[in-house]
Amino acid sequence: MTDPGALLVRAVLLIPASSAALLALFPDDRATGRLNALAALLTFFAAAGLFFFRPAPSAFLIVDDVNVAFTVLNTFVGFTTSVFSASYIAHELDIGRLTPVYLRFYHAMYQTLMFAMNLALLANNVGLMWVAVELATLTTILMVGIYRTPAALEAAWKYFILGSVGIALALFGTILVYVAARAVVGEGLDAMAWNVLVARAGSFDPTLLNLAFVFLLLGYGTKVGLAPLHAWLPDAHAEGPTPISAVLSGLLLNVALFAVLRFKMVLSANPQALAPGPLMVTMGLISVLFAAFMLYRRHDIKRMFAYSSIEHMGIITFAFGMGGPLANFAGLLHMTYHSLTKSAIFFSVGHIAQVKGTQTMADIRGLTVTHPVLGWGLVLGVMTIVGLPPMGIFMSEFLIVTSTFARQPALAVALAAGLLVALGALVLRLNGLAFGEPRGRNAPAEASFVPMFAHLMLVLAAGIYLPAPLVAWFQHVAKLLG
Amino acid sequence: MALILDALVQGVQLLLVLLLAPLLTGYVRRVKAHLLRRRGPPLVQPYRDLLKLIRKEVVIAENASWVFRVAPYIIFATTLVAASLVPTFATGLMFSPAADLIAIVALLGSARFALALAGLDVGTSFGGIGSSREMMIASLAEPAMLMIVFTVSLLAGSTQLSSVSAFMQGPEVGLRVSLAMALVGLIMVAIAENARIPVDNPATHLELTMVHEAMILEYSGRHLAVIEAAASIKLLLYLSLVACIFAPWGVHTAGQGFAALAVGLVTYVAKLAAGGFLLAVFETVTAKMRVFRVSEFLGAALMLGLLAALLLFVSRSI
Amino acid sequence: MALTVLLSCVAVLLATSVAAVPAARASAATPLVYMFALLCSAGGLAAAGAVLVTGATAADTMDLPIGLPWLGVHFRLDCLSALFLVVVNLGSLTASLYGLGYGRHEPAPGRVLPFFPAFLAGMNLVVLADDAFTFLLTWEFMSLASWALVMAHHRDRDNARAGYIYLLMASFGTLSLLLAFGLLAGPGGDYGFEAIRAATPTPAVSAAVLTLALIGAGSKAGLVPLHVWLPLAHPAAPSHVSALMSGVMTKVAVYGFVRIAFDLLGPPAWWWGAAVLTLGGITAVLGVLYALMQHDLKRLLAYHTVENIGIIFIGLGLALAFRANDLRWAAALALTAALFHVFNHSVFKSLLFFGSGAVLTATGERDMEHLGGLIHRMPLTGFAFLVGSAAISALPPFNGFVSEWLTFQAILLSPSLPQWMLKFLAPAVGGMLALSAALAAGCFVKAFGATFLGRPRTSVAQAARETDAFSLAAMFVLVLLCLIAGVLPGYFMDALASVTQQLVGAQLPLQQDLRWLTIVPIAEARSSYNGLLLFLLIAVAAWLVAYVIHRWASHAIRRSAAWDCGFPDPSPATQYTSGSFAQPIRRVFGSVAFRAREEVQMPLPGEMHAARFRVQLRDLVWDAFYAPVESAVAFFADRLNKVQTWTIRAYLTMVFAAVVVLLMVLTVWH
Amino acid sequence: MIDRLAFDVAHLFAGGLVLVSFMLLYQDRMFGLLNIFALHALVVSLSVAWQAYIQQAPHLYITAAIALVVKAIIIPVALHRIIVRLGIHRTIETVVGIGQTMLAGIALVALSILVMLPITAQAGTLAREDLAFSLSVILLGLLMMISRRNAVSQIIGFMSIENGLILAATAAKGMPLVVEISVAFSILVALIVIGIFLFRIRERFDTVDVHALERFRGEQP
Repeated sequence: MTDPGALLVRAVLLIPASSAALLALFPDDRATGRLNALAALLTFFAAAGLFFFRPAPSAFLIVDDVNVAFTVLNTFVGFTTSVFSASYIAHELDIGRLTPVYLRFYHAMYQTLMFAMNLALLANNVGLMWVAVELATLTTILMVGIYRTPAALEAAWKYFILGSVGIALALFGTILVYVAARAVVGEGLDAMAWNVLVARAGSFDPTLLNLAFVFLLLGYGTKVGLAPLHAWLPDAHAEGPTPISAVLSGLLLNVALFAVLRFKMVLSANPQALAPGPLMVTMGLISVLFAAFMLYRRHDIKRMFAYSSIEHMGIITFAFGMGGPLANFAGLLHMTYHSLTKSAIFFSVGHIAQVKGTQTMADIRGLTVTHPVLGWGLVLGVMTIVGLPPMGIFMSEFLIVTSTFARQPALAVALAAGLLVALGALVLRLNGLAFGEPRGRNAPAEASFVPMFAHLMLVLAAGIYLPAPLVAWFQHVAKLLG
Repeated sequence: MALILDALVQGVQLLLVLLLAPLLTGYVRRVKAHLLRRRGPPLVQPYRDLLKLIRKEVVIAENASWVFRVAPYIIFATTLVAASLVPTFATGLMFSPAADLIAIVALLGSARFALALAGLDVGTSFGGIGSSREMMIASLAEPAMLMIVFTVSLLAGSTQLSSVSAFMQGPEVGLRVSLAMALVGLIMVAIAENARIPVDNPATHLELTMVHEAMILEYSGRHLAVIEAAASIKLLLYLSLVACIFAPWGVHTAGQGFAALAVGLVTYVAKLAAGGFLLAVFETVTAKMRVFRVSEFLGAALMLGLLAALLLFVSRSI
Repeated sequence: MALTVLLSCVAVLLATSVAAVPAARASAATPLVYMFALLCSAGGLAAAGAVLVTGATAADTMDLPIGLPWLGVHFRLDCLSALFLVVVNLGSLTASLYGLGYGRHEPAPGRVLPFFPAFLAGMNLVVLADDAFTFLLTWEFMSLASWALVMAHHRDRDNARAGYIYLLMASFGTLSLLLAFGLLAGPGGDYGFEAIRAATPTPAVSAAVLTLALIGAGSKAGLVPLHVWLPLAHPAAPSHVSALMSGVMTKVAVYGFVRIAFDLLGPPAWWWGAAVLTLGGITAVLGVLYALMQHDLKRLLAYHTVENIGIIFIGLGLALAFRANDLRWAAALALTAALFHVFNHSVFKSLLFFGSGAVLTATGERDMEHLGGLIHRMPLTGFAFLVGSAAISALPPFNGFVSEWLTFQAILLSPSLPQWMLKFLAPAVGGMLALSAALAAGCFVKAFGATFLGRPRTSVAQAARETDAFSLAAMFVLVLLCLIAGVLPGYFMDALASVTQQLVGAQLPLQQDLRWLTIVPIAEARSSYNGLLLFLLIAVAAWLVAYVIHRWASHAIRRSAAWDCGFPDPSPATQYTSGSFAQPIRRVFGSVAFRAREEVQMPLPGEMHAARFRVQLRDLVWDAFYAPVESAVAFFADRLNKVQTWTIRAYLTMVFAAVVVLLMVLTVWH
Repeated sequence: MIDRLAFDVAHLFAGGLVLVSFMLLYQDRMFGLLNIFALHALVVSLSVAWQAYIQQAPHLYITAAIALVVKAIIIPVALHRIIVRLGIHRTIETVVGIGQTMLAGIALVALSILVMLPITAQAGTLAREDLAFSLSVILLGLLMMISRRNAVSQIIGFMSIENGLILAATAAKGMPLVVEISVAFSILVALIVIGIFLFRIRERFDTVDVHALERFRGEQP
């Protein structure tokens, strides 16, 4: 056991798992928040180590260009969110929305979720990944319902039903992939290992692969929140604790999409299989347009940004559906930027909801006057999410639209229209939230804004300069994605 | 030598314009009076008026600003400069490269701008009426004028008046429908610009009719004199413009001798007489129209100009 | 070298804006920020001006390893960008100078100071960008910075709406430019301008690109019907920013169009010229008509920006048409006219906005119906505004006239075009140009008269005081420029020679060594103009007359009440207002252009209430293009919103349907 | 010879499962539904056991056992008691008539067979047939979920989907992790459904009719 990479991988998985158990038993309800952040920080360090030491792929775990960046991103956002959640949850405790027992439960679940997501990212085995995604779903279901208000329970119930059906479909797809692989690779774990699948997919039975991809797209697509499978997403974001909304939008959606991507690689490695592009493009475009119009009639601020997440997942799916080095690269970039930006937005939204005591946008006005830092943070976040420069999302959207327009003008125009409609809605609401005569109660915001601005600054920096190794990985992955 | 001659001609032209203008006004009034079976004032009456006004003291409203006091001189100067650039009895004037037809129109525009501002300066209702109507008229008269300029200069291949009149004397200009239209249009514009009947009546202070008079209502003494002089120069300018474009006969062109100059002078005065007479006749036989029908009148002029410009291509491709 | 200077100026500007974020509250922040901006734009002006005057043919380039990884950020400084950099930095210079004084009255400096330098930097960068990504990045950055400035006074509901529409239209424009560059770059995605120049697009592609560029750049420049945001946003910003947006940012948009249409896009087709020409003519006339209907001073100025953009595009359209027929010297003339007008408009429009800003600070009013008589209390501002008005009304001897005169000369060359459509179109557009010029004169008589002349209509106008020295300095710099560019146009035209050489491969004959500085664009016998001579003649004549009369006749003056034809009325309400001034013109044009309807309610005999007069104007452009979009979005939003309240079973049904449909697709596939 | 027999028996069980799914679809009384679901689970466990036998894969017996114990016994009983305790009325509210539902079900079966047909024999005929059957079981379960109005029948529909999955998983010869997956699934259903949700929901609403929950959907105008 001398390979440092293997150690790091174990660390990335075991730190959250063990700290989950620890936090479940930890008595002091104040320190748990900090402990939670600490655990997340350690996980992040371990994951960052993977940049430098890469273990050889085992039967169950793998670290390659595809997942290394996402793992680090995942642990990083996990850490910042835990910092945010520490102050957020403390406030929830003060106003008595949560009892200490539930708080303990919450932190345990948080770490479990981190464990599940890391596992899903690092899994080298389709079955294992499926189990991990399912576990992640379960934990989030529990957290969404944690306030136990009727609305929260209803949201969790909806999430549960739709999520489980999605899980079932994904499992069937996974089984089909195995059946396809078994005929070539032979029985056993190899027939479920990524590296093997991608390597040998050329000789799989195309029909099975197609069928499998349909189920996987729908199954994991439900988790991604693509319309028309999105229904659980807005309510889950709106009713759960804000840190969970941040993790949902910023990470869980990415993880699900990541699963879809893995399978897309397998498919695109097989010449006879149908090109998955058209399906993904269609679903992506539907999601973008649908979400864009849904944004206009929102009253609840968190639900609105949830819809914006649907829109962006649509954009990303669209990009990968278009394929080609440019679009794929852009899609990967967009995944990264979106998870950073959207979680930052949810951080600010969480603070806003706490200082204003409401999530109804009609009661929130003139934030830049009453809470300059918070207000301008929100402005910056929204400007980023609608794709205005110099923030990173502009770069990815630039690449997606231009590269599409050269090949499929009609699609690009439709996408651009969707982007514009969404921008219209978000900026319209932003005008009301951040500007104008202040309205509603304004308690001073005591929480720390470091995580929010850290994310935004990262996106800003990435919009101007991308580190070379990241580019190299993404370009390699883009090639694999075909 | 040539330079001196040019300077001389230019100077003569300047003085001529300055001196003839009031005479022309007086002449037109006189003819009109005769047509109405009145004796009418003597020809030199305008000069007398000017001198009398110049000697009088000026009465200015309390809240008149410097604009009000400067405007008359600006108006006079711009009009005079414009007039001195229109070939009267000789082309190829020294200063003619300074401004072509378009620039001359624009110069008159500057004069009007100053006049309209002066009308607004005191802040009386009448001044406002005058200015706003003047600008409305101008907003149609100027484009009409420019379309005519287009027609002529598209034909002559130049906006330089000397070249234009030279071309008009030349053989290749035949009888053209465009030119006829341009002429009619130019006359209509001239009528409007000089506040003559039927657009405006230079001899009344009735609110319904007055445009030009309303603007200068507050003026008195030397200011009024300068403005009146500018008005008469403007009239002269338009007549000589018509003459130099559409009746360029006998105009002295550069390089001809003094005899030609004399001929030019004589023919020029003759043209003025004829023009003035026609104007007087026209004014006596037509009635003043409502202010808001002026737009139709000038709209017609604009259409004529545009048609003339377009018909050029049809009649013969250039 | 020059490029290095420019970029370092930009860097300083950006640093300033970052530094201004925390420092904005401090009282010293305002002068410091504007001072830095002033110095940077001075540096930029010097550098760009040097390039332009020397007419350096070898473009100066620089690459930075940021932005798109495999592309990097490319900057390039050629004659075209140098020209526009001169415009940009001149505007920035005067605006910063003005800001030194005007900024002191800013209620919320925290919302202006950080964004002002960023805005300047953005405009500089757009002009310098040498690849599609950098261009669009900086382009949108510029929009974003100006949006923030528009939102500076956000408590006013109209401003918030203005900012919203502005950002929406800006993004719309950027998206269409995005698509244009997408077409130019091709699926390979080589976004460098070098590669784009090298490529030869098919006619269909280049037509599409031109249309998209026209939409994208036009929406920023304010071409009708994409202008709606402009008269809302420009007045909403602080006045020196309005000056920048109107005078300079629209020019950056023009630059974008010129760069694409003349430089990147290869040889044009003749109908491009026709299209641009028509758009320009319509824009010019509609812009000035809209302006005439306004009584908000700054909005009036904004609409005049629309008009002047139209004039500029007329010149560009002619240049395209001539170039398409390979009449290079004619194209050079038209292009010179357009670019010279770009410069001129930036000068006098900034001047006018500064004037309106001075009025705003002195009275707190933008509505001309509440002003009047200011020339007595603000004589210097009044004088500056008067010069600006004369210049924008294209009156000799000021600069506005020269560029319009050149445009007319270019139009007069249209017979040499082979296409009949252009033959007919050009004179018609000439008529429109003349109409807009005449209407502009009327409009500025109204604006100046209602604001500065007559008697004060309100107590605030009564109590106005002359503005501060910095603002006046900024204004008088521009006044001088208006005059100099008017009387010595030759030098300016020669400065444009290198640009026309670069874009259409020809240039006008050198002007500055002609006799008496006359300008002769084509030939002596054809047309010539000498602003200097005219100016001197007018001055001398006026002075002479005045002197003679005062010397030998009378110079006595008596002040007394106004005569007003015998029945003067002391109430200032009896003066002509801007609305009543415009009434005759509204009667003539309004019924067509705005469906103008006037309602008069006269009290019957014995009724005590006052008579009422109401005018209804409808913005047909909005009704035709924007209202439908608005309602369509609302329609879809409402319809789709029902999905939010479905039952879980319904959602499951959707999932089920998706599964079944996809499976069917699969079966069909085989 | 043994292969032939093995094939037929497996085929028999799979087909039987589809048949029972139809019975579930047909059933409109609560307790009947529970009993038939128990039968459904029984058939699954038998088929899994048979697969374990013919594949000589002993670990599959665990799966079979789980299916038998949890789904054929515990859950039906639990649900039975819940129904009694909550007084949920005994007839099931259907959205569309039973008849149409059955027709739709037949169409679904046809569709799933159509989809599976083009699979090459390379993947193994047994797998193909079983996949076709399990796909139809899954689709039928989905159909049941959307054509019933109350939570219990929706859960049962979901569990029948799960049975179909287990059928597929075991049919895929030598698939690893089948046991783990089935365990995970049983946990999913058992723990979440009965444990937390019904408990909480009773605490909140006194009924598990989905309608009651839908009062609280967000963004009500």
